[in-house]
Amino acid sequence: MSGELIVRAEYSERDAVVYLSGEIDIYNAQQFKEKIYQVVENSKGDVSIDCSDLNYIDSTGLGVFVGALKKAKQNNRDIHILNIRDNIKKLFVITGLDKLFIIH
Amino acid sequence: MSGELIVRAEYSERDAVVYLSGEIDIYNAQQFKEKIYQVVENSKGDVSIDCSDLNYIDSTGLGVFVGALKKAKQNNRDIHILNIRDNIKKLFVITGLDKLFIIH
Amino acid sequence: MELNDRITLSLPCKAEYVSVARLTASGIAYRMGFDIDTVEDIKVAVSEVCSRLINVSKNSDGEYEILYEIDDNRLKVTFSSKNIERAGCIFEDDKDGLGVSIIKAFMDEVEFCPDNKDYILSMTKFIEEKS
Amino acid sequence: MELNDRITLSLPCKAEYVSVARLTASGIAYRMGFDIDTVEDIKVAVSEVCSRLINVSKNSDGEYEILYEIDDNRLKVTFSSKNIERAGCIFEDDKDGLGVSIIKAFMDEVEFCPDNKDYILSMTKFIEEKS
Ligand SMILES: Nc1ncnc2c1ncn2[C@@H]1O[C@H](COP(=O)(O)OP(=O)(O)O)[C@@H](O)[C@H]1O
Ligand SMILES: Nc1ncnc2c1ncn2[C@@H]1O[C@H](COP(=O)(O)OP(=O)(O)O)[C@@H](O)[C@H]1O
Repeated sequence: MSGELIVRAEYSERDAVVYLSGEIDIYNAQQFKEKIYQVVENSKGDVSIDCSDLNYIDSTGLGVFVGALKKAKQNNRDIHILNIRDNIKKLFVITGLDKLFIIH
Repeated sequence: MSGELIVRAEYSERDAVVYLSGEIDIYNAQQFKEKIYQVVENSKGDVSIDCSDLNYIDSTGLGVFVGALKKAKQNNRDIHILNIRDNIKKLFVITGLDKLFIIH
Repeated sequence: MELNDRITLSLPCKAEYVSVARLTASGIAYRMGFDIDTVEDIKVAVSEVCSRLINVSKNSDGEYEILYEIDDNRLKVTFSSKNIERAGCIFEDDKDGLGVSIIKAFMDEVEFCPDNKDYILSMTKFIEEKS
Repeated sequence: MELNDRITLSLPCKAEYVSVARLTASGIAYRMGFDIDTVEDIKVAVSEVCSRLINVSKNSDGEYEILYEIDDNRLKVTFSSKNIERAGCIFEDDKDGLGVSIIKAFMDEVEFCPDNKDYILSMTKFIEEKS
């Protein structure tokens, strides 16, 4: 099973990268929100979210992504999404969120 | 998910090797029985069962192993079990079947 | 179209058990022979309904039931609850929400606000004919 | 020891759905925080009871219920059925069988033949205190 969520952040002089691993759903979305908002706040520039090991996200988690983006935009910054899996990409497309985020 | 069972047999001049992959439970034990009995019948010598990719077996499946062993012994042959995973080894030990089979 | 098998899962209205609903949904869809992408879609749709139910239910003592009706050519999933407040139109305040978009995209038929029915929501996925 | 949460899975008495019972059992045990080996043990024990129920029930129209009672320090799993013939002592003819050995080894407490109870079998696993 791959239930639990691990959020790991790396800061550089220019920006920050967040590595997500596991699942994001209503159970841990609040915990995810606190961590990702903190990174957006502390980053010196854009924030990249590496989703290589994210195997599930629900609408609650997607809502946190949107909230984090709004927060970033207030400081003229962007959120980049890296290495997203097909099943999660599909959710971004269906909900139209693929047009808000920079998906690499 | 790793549900379905795949049974593949390779025959040589001397013996036979069966490769199991997936899960064996009450749903497919009958299908497994037919295949493994056939191999025991057709083998020129001992039969080795490679369990590298067997990730689950229930008592119904273990019963088929025992039945196959009885069939083999009638012809003075043995069944060897190869590359068994820890969780399945545990079942052989608990049920005492580890004393009947040659587990490598 | 005759309905054959019924599986019911009853869960507390708590966020920690939505993962259990997902596993059960995957197991059923997989066993029915849906391809792996469709199994994932059904799992996601079921999970969205659970999350929403938990969000609208104020009482964490609540319980809800997920009924799976399994047929040769379709899976019908029906949510109901005896003690969730506001069970009924759970997506009413959130018609354009992310959850609704996902459910609509992933299921073939969805009945969001059943009139005078004793269930909350029902959704169906058909098995594609193999050509 | 107060019982908190209850999850119920109701399944047709058919071999094809035992895998669904296994997934649900794993999901619940995992969420409760059992270590991965114990999750596997609980899954295996649940599956053994399901198989046996299916073997003794002659009618494939039968249904059975698995009730999970979730507590801070233990998981109690109770099997019952309204319409399985010979529900009661399901392992009676098979006291030395492989299934019984496995269930006894993997669960902490098992009540195989409850007297005058309306369930078939009940078994419990305790969460080990982390030291
Ligand atoms: N297609 C979209 N484009 C931009 N923002 C969106 C889109 N869909 C939803 N949002 C925003 O995402 C956030 C969370 O979405 P929401 O609709 O609340 O999802 P939920 O189904 O969880 O209620 C809200 O701030 C909402 O405005
Ligand atoms: N410890 C053991 N040693 C040798 N044979 C065994 C042992 N346990 C079971 N068997 C044999 O394995 C076969 C299937 O076991 P069985 O007890 O019928 O399992 P179950 O009924 O639980 O599926 C039977 O032929 C039985 O005699």
